[in-house]
Amino acid sequence: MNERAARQLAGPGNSGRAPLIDSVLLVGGLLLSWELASTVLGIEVLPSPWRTLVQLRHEFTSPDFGAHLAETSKAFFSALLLAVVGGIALGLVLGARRLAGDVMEPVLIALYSIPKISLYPIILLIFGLGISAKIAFGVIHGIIPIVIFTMTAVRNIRPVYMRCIRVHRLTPWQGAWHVLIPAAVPEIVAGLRIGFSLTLLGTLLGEMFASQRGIGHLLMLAIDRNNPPTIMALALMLFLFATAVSIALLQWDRRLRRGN
Amino acid sequence: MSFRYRVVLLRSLVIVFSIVLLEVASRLGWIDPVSFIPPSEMALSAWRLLRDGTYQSDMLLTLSSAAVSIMLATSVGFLFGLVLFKLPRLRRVLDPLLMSYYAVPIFVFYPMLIVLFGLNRWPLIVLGFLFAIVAMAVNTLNGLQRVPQVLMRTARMLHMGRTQEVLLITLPASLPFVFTGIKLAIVYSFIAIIGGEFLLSGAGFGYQIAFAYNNFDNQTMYGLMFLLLTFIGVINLVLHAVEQRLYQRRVLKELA
Amino acid sequence: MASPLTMIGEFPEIAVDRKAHVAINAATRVFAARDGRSPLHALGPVSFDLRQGEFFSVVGPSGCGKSTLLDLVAGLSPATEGRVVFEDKEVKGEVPDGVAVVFQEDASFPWLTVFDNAAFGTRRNGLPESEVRERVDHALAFMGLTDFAKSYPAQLSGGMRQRVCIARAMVLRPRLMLLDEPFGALDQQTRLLMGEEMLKLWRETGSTVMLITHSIDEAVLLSDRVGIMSARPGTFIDIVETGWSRERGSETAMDPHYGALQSKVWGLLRTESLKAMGV
Amino acid sequence: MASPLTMIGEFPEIAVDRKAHVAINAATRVFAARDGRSPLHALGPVSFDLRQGEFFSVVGPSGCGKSTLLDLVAGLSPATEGRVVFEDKEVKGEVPDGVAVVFQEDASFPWLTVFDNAAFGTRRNGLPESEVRERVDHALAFMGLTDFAKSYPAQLSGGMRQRVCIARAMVLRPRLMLLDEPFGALDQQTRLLMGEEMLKLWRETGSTVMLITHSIDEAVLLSDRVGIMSARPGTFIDIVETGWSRERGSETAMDPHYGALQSKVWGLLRTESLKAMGV
Amino acid sequence: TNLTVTHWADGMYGTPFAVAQEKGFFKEAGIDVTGFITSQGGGTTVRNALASDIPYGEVALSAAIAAIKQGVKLTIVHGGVLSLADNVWVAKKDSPLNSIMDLKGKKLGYSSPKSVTDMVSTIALSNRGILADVDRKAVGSLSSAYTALREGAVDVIYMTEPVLSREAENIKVVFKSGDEIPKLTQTVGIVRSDYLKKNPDTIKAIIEGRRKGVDYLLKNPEESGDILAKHYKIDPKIAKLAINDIMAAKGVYWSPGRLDYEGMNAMLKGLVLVKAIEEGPFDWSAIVDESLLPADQRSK
Ligand SMILES: Nc1ncnc2c1ncn2[C@@H]1O[C@H](COP(=O)(O)OP(=O)(O)OP(=O)(O)O)[C@@H](O)[C@H]1O
Ligand SMILES: Nc1ncnc2c1ncn2[C@@H]1O[C@H](COP(=O)(O)OP(=O)(O)OP(=O)(O)O)[C@@H](O)[C@H]1O
Ligand SMILES: O=[N+]([O-])[O-]
Ligand SMILES: [Mg+2]
Ligand SMILES: [Mg+2]
Repeated sequence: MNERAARQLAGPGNSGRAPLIDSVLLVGGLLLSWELASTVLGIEVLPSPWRTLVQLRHEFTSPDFGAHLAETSKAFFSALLLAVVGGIALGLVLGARRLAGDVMEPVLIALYSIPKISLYPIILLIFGLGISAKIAFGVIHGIIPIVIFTMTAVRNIRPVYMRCIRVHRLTPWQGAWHVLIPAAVPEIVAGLRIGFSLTLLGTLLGEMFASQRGIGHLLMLAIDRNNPPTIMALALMLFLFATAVSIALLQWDRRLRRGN
Repeated sequence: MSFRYRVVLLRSLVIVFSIVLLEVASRLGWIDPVSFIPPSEMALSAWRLLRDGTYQSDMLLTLSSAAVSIMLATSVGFLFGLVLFKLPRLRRVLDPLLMSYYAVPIFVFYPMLIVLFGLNRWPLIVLGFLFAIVAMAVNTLNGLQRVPQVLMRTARMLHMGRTQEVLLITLPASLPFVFTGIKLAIVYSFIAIIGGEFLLSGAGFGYQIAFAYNNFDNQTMYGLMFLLLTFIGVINLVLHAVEQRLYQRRVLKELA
Repeated sequence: MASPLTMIGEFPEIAVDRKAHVAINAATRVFAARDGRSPLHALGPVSFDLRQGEFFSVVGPSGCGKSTLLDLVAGLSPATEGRVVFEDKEVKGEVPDGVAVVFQEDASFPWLTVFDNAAFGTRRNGLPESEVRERVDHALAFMGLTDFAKSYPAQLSGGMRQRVCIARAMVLRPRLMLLDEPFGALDQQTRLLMGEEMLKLWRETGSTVMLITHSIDEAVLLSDRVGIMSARPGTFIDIVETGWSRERGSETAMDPHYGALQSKVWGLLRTESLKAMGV
Repeated sequence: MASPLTMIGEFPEIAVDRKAHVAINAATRVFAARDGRSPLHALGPVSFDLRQGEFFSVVGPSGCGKSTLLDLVAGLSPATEGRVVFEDKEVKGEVPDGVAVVFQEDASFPWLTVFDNAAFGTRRNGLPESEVRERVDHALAFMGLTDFAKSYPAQLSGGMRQRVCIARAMVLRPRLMLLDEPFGALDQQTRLLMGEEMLKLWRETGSTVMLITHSIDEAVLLSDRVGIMSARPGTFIDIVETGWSRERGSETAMDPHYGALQSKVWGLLRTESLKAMGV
Repeated sequence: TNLTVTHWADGMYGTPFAVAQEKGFFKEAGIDVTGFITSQGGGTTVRNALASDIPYGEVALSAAIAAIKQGVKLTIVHGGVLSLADNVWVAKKDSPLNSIMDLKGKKLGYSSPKSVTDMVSTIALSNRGILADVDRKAVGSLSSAYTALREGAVDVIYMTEPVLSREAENIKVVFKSGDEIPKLTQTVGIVRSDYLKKNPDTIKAIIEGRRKGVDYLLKNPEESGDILAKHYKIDPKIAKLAINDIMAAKGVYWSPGRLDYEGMNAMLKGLVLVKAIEEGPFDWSAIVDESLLPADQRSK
């Protein structure tokens, strides 16, 4: 039951490493279709990859871009820290307490499915208009998948490991450190993969609505001023960042699974 | 069995308790009454909005857009999942992208979608579609990967044709997972469409919430939120029930 | 082509003395190279006959090509070289009529009741519903599943699910039954009991049975002949006649001849298993 | 308390003639009622001794309480009534020093290399690293795993992983080894080969071994004595002495006495298995 | 500290603030202003303002009225922008439309229902008696409105400075809101009431600084254009054009502080007209505090 809940939020199973040539082909293909689309739709509607890169460089060198980026980074990493620490802690508790887990699981799934942005006004009313509202918004987007995955990970720890702990007469701390945590980590990392993306999404959405600073705000300004090159440049930057992290987490995940 | 009832009972208690707590907290003024109104008043306001039918057209607009985008996302997403299943090489390279996909707020492409589709509901529908399709594809893929090879061999033993095989074996065998995809597609479509209305559009459920917020109209804002939450809650309940039925036959042993 | 082959491969002493129901002639199977791996010679060349109405078992080390052999006979995959003839027609590309297969893995359909599972094959054949019902009822009764006709597979134990798959095969009234370790997941005692059911079925239907198994007991106890395969690429090292009467059962295990046969088969297999394990 | 019990339960003929290493005295295990289910009497009363240095196997139908018995002896769960004494000390609440357990499920840790898996127990014990290394190297060599010391379990086959778990137990230098169907997942031939490894280990270390198994062959082939359990609540119906010499191996399967012993054990088990299956 | 100004960076309301900060008028008045914040949507800006360190803001009057109606305790302390000089209705360059009367049977795009553009277009068309003949559509923010215009979904849309000056080449002005509705107060200065009671001097300083900004701006439009361009990060030419356009229009745009009750009532009536608020009496005296204004700016 719980494994299913987790899988609903999860990506595809770990399907092994792609050969470099495939990745190159993919990137090439994507660039080519982007270029084509931009030619067909018109460069003022969809800027070409080159134009986007130029714009990205331009954005990077504009004087207060650094401040916006710093603001978003601060909000995002705080949110990520809270979502990860809080999510794992909550997941551990719900995983260890079977009844609590069974009670809360559908509630968590229901919360996950709410269009959270429509509740943003409440967040603003509670947290005010500063960075804390963005952080809170990032957290509520990212924490639920992390909770669910961690809970599942703990529940799926094979009972035989518990018996091993006793056979080797480990103290509870030794047991947790040497057996329980390593056993649960791969699942938790899978949760982090989606938790990461959604936390970033939440933070940016928070900035798009009612904020004066940050990448989300720049995006909203670009939308308001109908500025596709900036939109594409910032979107590309976010996508590259998220993909890089996603690949890194995927590698970590594979390492943890030891070629499983 | 009694365990399951206890769980359901406890869950209801948790939910009721949270609502009562909110009610008491706002009635006693623990939470700022200008920003937050008691749940009972939200319900009352929701009821009034429904009765007066002020927002009927907005709700219908949101619903119809979501319906279109869900249909598109489930059908195209299924095909996409099928393609990924048939092409493991493609699947391997796309793997990291399928996750990072959700990190970019797709709403930012709204202006371009307007140019592409014109100033109507289509840009929003496409937003819903784009947000939902990957979830659908991933779960379809997941389901197809889980169809045991032996069932396919059984089909050949029984001299079944291609169509029969898909209809009578592949589909029922992967249905619980494909259904999970449909469920997520529904949820994600709503998230994107309501989010898009909230941030960008001039009509619909999400827009009206943002508008009420902007106009300090807390009664309307919370009334609309209440309606939205109730609506999403009901959808969730229905989907959960359907899913339980689908899974039930397969997991009876675990539950017994 | 009728094939009363009288000589088989490397083992002239096991010449066929009854009508061949299936004739396998110098069949091999090589899996093509893929993903940078070199081609894999999985089976053969193998030549032997399944006699009309016999109970034939195949034992051999893991990965020696037993399932590959079954696939060839069933027409589920093509021979790379050589040929397979079933009832005078060459088997090629598809499963011939009159052949039923029970796989090692649980192949029951979880979304259908036990009854519908058993009826699945015939329903596709356009048999009248009354005939279907009659056959299914009989098969379920035979397999001791009558009380579970309306249950779903998830409500049954692993052994019972395999019985459902056997019932599904039985309903087809096959003239040749191919069984790939149908009881692989069960413990030894339960396996032997299930083996008795198989014997009952074989006696009742008179069909030819080829059973692939990992268990020497099972092979020795149930079969007319036991084929022992070498490590990959699998070929038959020997084919041992048991000489049991048709009315055998698990009591047969108490026959002293049983222990001797077992020892013999194990002796033949021992080196091959060691090879396959790479010890 | 030393317990040279001389009479055991219902079977006076299997009186202990050597020093008892473990003495189980009228032990029962009842699982408390839970979730509206009534209490479950899983085992006993069981009384028997494990003799110093013997190889003792337990066979019995599924669910008869074999694993429950092992848990009692290992101190992994408490006896509801009766008592278990290991080396003159009552076993209570925790696993005594000198006892190692190998479980039916794969209990290797996928995040550790084969070497670190094997070293796991001793590292926790604060043994000096050089001593650990020496013991682990020896255990891995013994189990034929030296080449895989740096591999991770996921890169090994199921049988090899169980060997890792056995190596992990071995490194502890236990005086009592408890094995719960360690080869449950393997096919019969591989099981027998693994059984030979067990025998080698047993001979080399001189420890007492209790092996739980589903396989009659395995039990008969490997043990000094085979205990046959009834359906739940499990008690010993009989304990059969095999009389093998210490230098036995899988060739023993060719001994005619082997077949006879097997038939005897199977005869004893048959009715119980039928009961347990509810057939 | 930061001050809140609605449409900072994309509207002209912020010009006096930019000038005052640049010229050090705020410092002279005794307050250290380091920057300005804003947000989309009038109500959000009001909330922004009320949540800041100095809960002051120059915000849309419509939003201030909505907030007051919801029981938010705030006080109006000065007038902001008093005319619609920055607000025009435009068509595509090659459009045949030349005046408001040409709109008969055409499509007009305003931002969203109950908004100021909704109200302005309703009043203007009603005054001309052609409201029923024009097909009005909500087209969202300026960028999507502009897209709608280019795609031909509507014939005329609203446009505000400084975008108007930037796009002057590509469009054609059909009519100016200021010509149709001479007096309409767009923005006012507000303060959270409890803060005002405790810190009247701070607010006085802000008003003082802003006033100097307005005075300087009117005297030095060229230099002010450069200052605005620097703060808004736009082309100085465009900023100067925008300021000149506004100064060329009739009436007072940037109030030095004075409140224009006629324009405020016009706003109130308009909001009732588009059903943004309920009909009913509205007592300005309860929510306006003129005591902080320089003596010459108070109403008689
Ligand atoms: N489709 C395939 N492509 C490539 N190699 C294959 C394929 N199917 C099987 N093999 C290989 O062919 C060999 C024989 O496989 P087969 O399944 O016939 O063995 P088996 O005797 O049935 O083994 P087991 O006793 O484990 O079921 C194995 O080495 C296997 O890995
Ligand atoms: N923790 C428990 N709580 C309640 N009942 C239990 C528990 N553990 C085991 N049982 C029950 O006790 C009985 C004996 O279980 P046990 O695992 O000892 O059987 P077994 O002989 O090892 O079976 P198998 O051969 O299948 O491993 C079974 O009916 C089982 O369901
Ligand atoms: O709730 N979301 O807007 O994703
Ligand atoms: Mg096989
Ligand atoms: Mg057990």
